[in-house]
Amino acid sequence: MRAFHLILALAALLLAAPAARADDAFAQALGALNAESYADKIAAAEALAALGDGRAAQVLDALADGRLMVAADGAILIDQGGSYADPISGKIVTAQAEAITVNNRLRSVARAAAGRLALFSPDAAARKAAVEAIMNSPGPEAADMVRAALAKETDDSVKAAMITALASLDLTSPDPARRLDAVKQLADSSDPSVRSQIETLLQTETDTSVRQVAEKSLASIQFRVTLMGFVANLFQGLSLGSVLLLAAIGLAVTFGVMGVINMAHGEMIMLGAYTTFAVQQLFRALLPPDLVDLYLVAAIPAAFVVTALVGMGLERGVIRFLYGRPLETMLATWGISLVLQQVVRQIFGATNMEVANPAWMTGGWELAGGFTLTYNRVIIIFFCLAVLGGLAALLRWSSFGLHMRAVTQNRPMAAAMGIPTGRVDALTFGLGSGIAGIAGVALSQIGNVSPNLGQAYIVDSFMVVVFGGVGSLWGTLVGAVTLGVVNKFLEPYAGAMLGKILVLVFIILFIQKRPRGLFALKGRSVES
Amino acid sequence: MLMVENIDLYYGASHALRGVSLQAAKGRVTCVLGRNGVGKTSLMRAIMGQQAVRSGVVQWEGADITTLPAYERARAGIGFVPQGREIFARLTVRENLETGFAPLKRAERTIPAEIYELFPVLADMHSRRGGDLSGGQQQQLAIARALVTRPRLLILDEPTEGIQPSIIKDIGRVIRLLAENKIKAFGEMAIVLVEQYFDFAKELADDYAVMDRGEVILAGATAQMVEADVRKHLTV
Amino acid sequence: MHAMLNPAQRGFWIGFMALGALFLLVIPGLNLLVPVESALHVPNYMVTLIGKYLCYAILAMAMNLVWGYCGVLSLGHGAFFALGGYAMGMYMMRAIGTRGSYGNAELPDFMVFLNWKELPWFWMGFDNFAFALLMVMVIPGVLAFVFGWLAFRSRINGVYLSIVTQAMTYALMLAFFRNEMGFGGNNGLTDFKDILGFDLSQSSTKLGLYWLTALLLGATFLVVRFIAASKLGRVMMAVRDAESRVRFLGYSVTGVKLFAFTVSAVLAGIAGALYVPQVGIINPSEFSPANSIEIAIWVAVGGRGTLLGPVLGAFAVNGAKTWLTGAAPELWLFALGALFIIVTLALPKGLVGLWADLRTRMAKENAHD
Amino acid sequence: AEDTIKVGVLHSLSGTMAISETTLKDTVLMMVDDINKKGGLLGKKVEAVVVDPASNWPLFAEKAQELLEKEKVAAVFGCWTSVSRKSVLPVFEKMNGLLFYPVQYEGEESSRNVFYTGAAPNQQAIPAVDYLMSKDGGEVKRWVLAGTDYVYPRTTNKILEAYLKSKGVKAEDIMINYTPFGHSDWQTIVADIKKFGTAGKKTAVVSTINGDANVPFYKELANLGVKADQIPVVAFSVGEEELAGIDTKNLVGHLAAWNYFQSVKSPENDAFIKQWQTFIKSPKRVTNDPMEATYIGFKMWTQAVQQAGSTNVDAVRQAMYGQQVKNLTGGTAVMNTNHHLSKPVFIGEIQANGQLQTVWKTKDVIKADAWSPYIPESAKLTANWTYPWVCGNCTEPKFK
Amino acid sequence: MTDDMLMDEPRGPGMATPGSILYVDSVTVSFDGFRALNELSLIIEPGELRTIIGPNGAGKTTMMDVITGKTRPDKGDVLFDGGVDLTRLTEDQIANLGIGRKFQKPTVFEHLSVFENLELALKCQRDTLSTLLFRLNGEQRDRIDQVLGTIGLADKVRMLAGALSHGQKQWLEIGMLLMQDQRLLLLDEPVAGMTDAETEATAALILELHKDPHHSLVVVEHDMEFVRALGARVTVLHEGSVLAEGSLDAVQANAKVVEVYLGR
Ligand SMILES: Nc1ncnc2c1ncn2[C@@H]1O[C@H](COP(=O)(O)OP(=O)(O)OP(=O)(O)O)[C@@H](O)[C@H]1O
Ligand SMILES: Nc1ncnc2c1ncn2[C@@H]1O[C@H](COP(=O)(O)OP(=O)(O)OP(=O)(O)O)[C@@H](O)[C@H]1O
Ligand SMILES: NC(N)=O
Ligand SMILES: [Mg+2]
Ligand SMILES: [Mg+2]
Repeated sequence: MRAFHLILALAALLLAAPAARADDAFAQALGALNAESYADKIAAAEALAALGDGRAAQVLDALADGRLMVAADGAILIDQGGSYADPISGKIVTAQAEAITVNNRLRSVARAAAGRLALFSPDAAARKAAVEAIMNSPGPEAADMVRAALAKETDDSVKAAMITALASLDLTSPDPARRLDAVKQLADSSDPSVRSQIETLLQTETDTSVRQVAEKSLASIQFRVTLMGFVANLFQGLSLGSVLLLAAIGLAVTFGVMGVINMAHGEMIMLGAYTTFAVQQLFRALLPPDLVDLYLVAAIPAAFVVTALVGMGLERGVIRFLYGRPLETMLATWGISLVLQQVVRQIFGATNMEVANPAWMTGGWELAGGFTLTYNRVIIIFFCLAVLGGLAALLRWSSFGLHMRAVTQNRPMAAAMGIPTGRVDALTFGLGSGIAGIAGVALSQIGNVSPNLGQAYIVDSFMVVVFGGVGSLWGTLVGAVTLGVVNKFLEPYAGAMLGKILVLVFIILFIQKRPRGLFALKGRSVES
Repeated sequence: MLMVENIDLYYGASHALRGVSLQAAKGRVTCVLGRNGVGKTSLMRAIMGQQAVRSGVVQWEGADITTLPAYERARAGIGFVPQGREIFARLTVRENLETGFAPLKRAERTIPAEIYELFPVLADMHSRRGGDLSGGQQQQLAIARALVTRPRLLILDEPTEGIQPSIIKDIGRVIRLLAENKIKAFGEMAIVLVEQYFDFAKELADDYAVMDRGEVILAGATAQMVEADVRKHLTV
Repeated sequence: MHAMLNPAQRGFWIGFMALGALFLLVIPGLNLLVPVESALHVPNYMVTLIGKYLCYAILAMAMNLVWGYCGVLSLGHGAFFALGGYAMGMYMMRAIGTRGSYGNAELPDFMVFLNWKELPWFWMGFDNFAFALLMVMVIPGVLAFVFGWLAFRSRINGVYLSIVTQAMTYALMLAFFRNEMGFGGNNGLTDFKDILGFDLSQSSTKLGLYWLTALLLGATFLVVRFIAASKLGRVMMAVRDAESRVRFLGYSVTGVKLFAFTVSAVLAGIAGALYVPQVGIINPSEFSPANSIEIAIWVAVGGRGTLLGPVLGAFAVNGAKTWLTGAAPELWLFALGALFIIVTLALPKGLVGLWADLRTRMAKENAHD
Repeated sequence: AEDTIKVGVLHSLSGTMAISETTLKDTVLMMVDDINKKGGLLGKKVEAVVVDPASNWPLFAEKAQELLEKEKVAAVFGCWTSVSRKSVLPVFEKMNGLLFYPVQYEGEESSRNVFYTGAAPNQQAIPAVDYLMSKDGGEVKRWVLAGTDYVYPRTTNKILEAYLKSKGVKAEDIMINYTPFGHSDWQTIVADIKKFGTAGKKTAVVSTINGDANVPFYKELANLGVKADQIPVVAFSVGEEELAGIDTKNLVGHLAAWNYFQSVKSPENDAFIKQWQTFIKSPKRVTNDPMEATYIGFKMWTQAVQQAGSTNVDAVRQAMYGQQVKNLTGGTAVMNTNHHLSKPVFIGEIQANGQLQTVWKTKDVIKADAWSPYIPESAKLTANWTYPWVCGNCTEPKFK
Repeated sequence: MTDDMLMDEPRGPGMATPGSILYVDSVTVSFDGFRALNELSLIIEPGELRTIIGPNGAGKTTMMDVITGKTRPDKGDVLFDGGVDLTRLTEDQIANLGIGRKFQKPTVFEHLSVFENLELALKCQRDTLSTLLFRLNGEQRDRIDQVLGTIGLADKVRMLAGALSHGQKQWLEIGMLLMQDQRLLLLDEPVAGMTDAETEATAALILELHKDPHHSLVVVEHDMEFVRALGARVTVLHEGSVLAEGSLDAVQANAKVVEVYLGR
């Protein structure tokens, strides 16, 4: 019945009720939002929504987002990112204001209420979101509301969402016919929440025809959900693989090409991540807020340059004296890694640094089956392929690439051919380090930025390069992706811990079969 | 003109070259002879800059190159065929040859067709890895690779080792032609050749030097060489 | 017998005896007999500390046997150490009996509060000291043998071997982390009370353990020396140089490596078993790859492929760590990192190399006089 | 020298735990600085002896022994992880030292040589679950217990499981998940949590995920769109310091339970925050619960020393019992004879600025249970050390 | 099939003399499609000295790789001493059967001394335990001294093999072969990099070995004077199979051999 009133009120609104009266009621309901207890705030939010005032939607949104403020004089204002708007007049005002505190319950009530109001919004996306909001906390009148909205709906995708929503609400209807309809409607869904609703229904359903259809629908939903689960696993595997790959590419140069067992590789990644942080802070300090997100783009060359320079310094200062003594290099680079960690601790402190995802890397596409394709992971997959492709091209086709390989295979002979070995060594190590730095930029987007960052990746990186076959970029790629996918397919069954153990056992056994990695070079050339 | 004057070279405490001097003029083949372990390779490495000398001077085209790093010497026109081939094992044959572009100007970066005429097998095996080649094929590749740099001084340390007789004959002919500046792709050249095979050396050499125990014992023009004296130093 | 010793060998035995006397007699003596106020007194914590270093020294010698002589860089040697430690820890855990928090005679505390009802089969027998002692050697030995047999037979070598051993220790670390495994998860085994009835909190017990460790270090030294000086030692070095060439001479490279690896693992297990009662805890972090890398670093710092080097390296690196973490807690990583860099750049043969260099230099100067 | 009183600071300054522990080292230094400015203790200066156990458990034991035996410190402030505490425990018991342990932990321990100033499970976990089951908390019916695989989460979850079942939650409505330390790829688990939350019952996550793993966990939550009003996550190991390393814009509303929040207004807290930011020379540095626990522990120790008139461990221990220190959040913390504190409990929601805002708090302080009543074996035990009882883990006090 | 016509002696699977020391039948080895050995067949009789020549890349070294177990053939049989199938054995097992090899590129243990290199090659029990307990006896020491004299490195016994010159390493490797005292000796270009005098000495050494019927020898060389000095039967390999076989004179007269190998 309340819903019916609500619809009436909405209709009244559409008929343009006298403005002054509406203002009064609105202001009163608004003021009540600044109550002491959450219970009172919730009541106030519901009352505000019940007014059917078009202005209520943005107030409730602001409330849910924590942007609803109360000024020193008690006026309720909406924070619009720096400036305040008076929700009653819509005017911009200047004031000292404090946010109205919200808790999760109030937040979801406000969001659902805003959703109900937005059901009739002119914006189709907003209507669709509204359906979702209502479904997240369906009140008793939800079905009536959605039905009313459906009658007016013109957009097909919103319509579909509403029909699904209605159907799932109808599942609990006392009328078997409605339930039957609902169950039929939902057969095409691939939403796991629908699946569990039908499962719940089946536990209590007594009507045999409904049961039958429900079971069939369940099977078809189950199939699609499983399929999407498989796709999701695959994507997650690729994504994990791309992270492993990114962490390992730089090592594929310093270790794979140069043969330097570079224990400081992880620290190069870390330096890249810290450079990202520094660039972000610089952007935050110097640029207007809407440009800050570009920091990530600027961080890529910055991180490359910083880590490449550090790498070149290390090569000239330490590593070059150790060519042909790989194990000593390991020892020295281990020392370097300790020093670099401590340097960063001294400069930035031991705690995690906050690196924010730019807006365009936050969130994801909600696909069917409860599977979300997150932007940051998709971007990282493409980014890592681009880096790998670039590196492969450089190695294969540039004369620098040729010199790099010649120098590392036979340094004295390369010199006798006129190749400046010192410079090439420094540049190669710089390149590998620089790529590690770029990886740091990407990894800062999904993990933490702390002095220990590098340690988290070093074991995995070596594992990937060796598993793929030292010296083979292609092997590094396939190795990383294989390990990522294997891991992600094991994890649902074995759990994260056992999954990881199994992957390691897999590597150990695999190497028995191919003692020089996945893409091992064969023939005499390997021995010499 | 290459002038090595009075160089001393040590491996740690062992004295491998003792006051060695050697000259090699353009247009001539200078042959270094000597038994195993007398220091021939050490001398070549000293000229190339792969091994530092303790004292003495190495001069090339009038400039003192004693302390120049090896790659600068390569850029100054010295080409090197080392003993033991020293092929870049995991580069393809083509890439091995292309490492010879390093000292060249961009416009000159081509592989002279004459190289493939001399060593046809290299053309067949262009994309095979250098390390996969047979010993003799690698030796051919090593010579070819040095020629790609268009050297003005060519150092050959036992270049015929492991090569089949027919190609040895060809190599001999080519060395002659190179010294006489008769191959179009290459300019005037001084050639230093280390060789164990006496007949081959005698046939090719304009000048010769015989080493024993880190010293040059005999040297001069081949025309004036007393074969018996030389042979005496080549037997145990 | 003595008449046959050449001067170099005599030098060795004199040094060996002198070191033995230092560790077995002088240090305990200074601890027990010299009054606490005296400057010469060796305090208890120092004895514990040196005892710990002695365990590390055994471990380093074990590592040196495979890496230094045989060229097999195992980055998983910490695993054998840890397994030996766990075996000993399990004995001491069982020896707690009803003295645990929950007073359960059968089950260790961590099993009680995770609701385990009975002792898992692999804990059986560990209440018997002799059995535990056997396991201290057998478990690492068998693991090394099986793992090594698989790896060496497949001709996994170089970095591939290193990484696979690292994967092994890493996998073991994760496995021991799992509480379901029944080894106390992250906390590992701790709260030990006594060993063979000797109260672990007594200084005399600590001194006894210290003494035993010193003795076993001496024994390890002799074992490694015997192997290194044998023809097998030379074959091992040949394997290090040119593995495939050795095969053409008719030696089984797999057999040689397997021998070194297994012996080394057993020695590492013994070191671990001596270590645990002295530090009072064993947990999965002993399996961490970083720990294993550190073992290699002790060896490299001391001098790879030398007899004394690993011992020196273990003492030097751990001594530096002890000192610096107290003296410069915020800067010590700089110092330690710099130490590693400097040793590799300036002392390619490790600390032992430095000593040898000094000796030859002195010999030369004497010759000039 | 004789005119100083030494205290040991045993927190990792390098290695994996440095992220958390460095702050506590600085807190102790600040407290020492403070007391020296006020004239010292018993007329002597207090001197902090800082060592770095480097996140390495055997090194913890070594350093503890060094502090007690070589430096002869009067008390030690230190440790974070339970395993580090376990590793130093025999040393403190043998040498009769005093350790102040400032971190929330799993309980099931009461050593007469340790004072535990962080929360026991009943001061953090149980209230948090109670809150989520309440109307305000969203009447949660379905639970994910996600933790790092080590003893604190295991024990906490075990207690919670027993507790939830006692409240009528069915086994199928509890999902338990453990991950390794430093776990970084949360895609599968967060997706599973989302799926678990689609059953039509209100679902919440109780996170005992520790340390480094939290940043990627929360990033994944944000990116997969797990919103606090749908599936709230309540964490016991995530405080202001951890949040400072995470972009919290998309995490608003997720929860944490502690005994202290920086955002709680009180004169003591204002002063403390100011003192901290001045000491650390950064107006942006946050404060957190283990810092308060360190603060309370240090204050109590100084009070006990003053009361005892000596730093003698036995005397100080006796004086510690019943010792009171004003909480930074109001009210008073009391040291009980089970070596644990009575403290208030707060539940807060994460804000966009990285602070935690109280949404619920206990009316009174809660007394810590060293031995949990929800574990059958443990429920029988008591912890009580008042002279002349000698009892830490016995079923009843042993009068002598 | 190979050019059977050029063969001056019939051969084939049926003709395997049970007593042959080495029996190579239709062995094919290919690398990425390139056939390094193509249906190669070859028989060495006990006590025989055989020289093998052929163009660079003909497959001579590959053949030795197959015999010594370094390379597994794609197909074909390699039988030793009348019956042992070598294609199933590892390098060390083959060496222990009595097959020794000198590599084309001298390979010695660079970080061991000349003496130790020879000691390792010494004929004795090779299993791990015996090696651990091995003690050099006087006789064996004498043998080492004798070989040291033969290879002219007596003054370099204590030197690390890595510090030897190229030719000295060749000699050391020959010395190691002598120490092993195997039944079948495979020598890949033993005189490369030697002076004429040394080449003569090596030829004499090989002939000396050949005198002992216990030894069978296969020698690969490009030095025709050396081949002539050996005076043995010559097999010419070309593109992975036998092109011709016979006395040196016969082979040198073969037009095809002249074309692909000797040159004009
Ligand atoms: N790296 C080295 N370390 C120490 N000594 C060396 C080294 N290389 C060569 N020698 C020594 O220097 C001497 C000269 O060696 P070199 O290689 O120059 O001789 P060679 O005349 O080229 O001999 P071959 O004809 O055998 O090639 C030899 O006695 C050798 O032992
Ligand atoms: N791994 C490989 N990949 C590709 N080709 C190979 C490989 N190994 C050998 N070959 C080729 O097989 C052929 C036979 O080589 P082999 O070394 O047996 O020749 P050879 O007769 O010993 O020659 P030489 O007289 O030059 O030593 C050569 O053409 C070589 O390039
Ligand atoms: N005690 C803890 N949080 O490890
Ligand atoms: Mg030479
Ligand atoms: Mg060959």
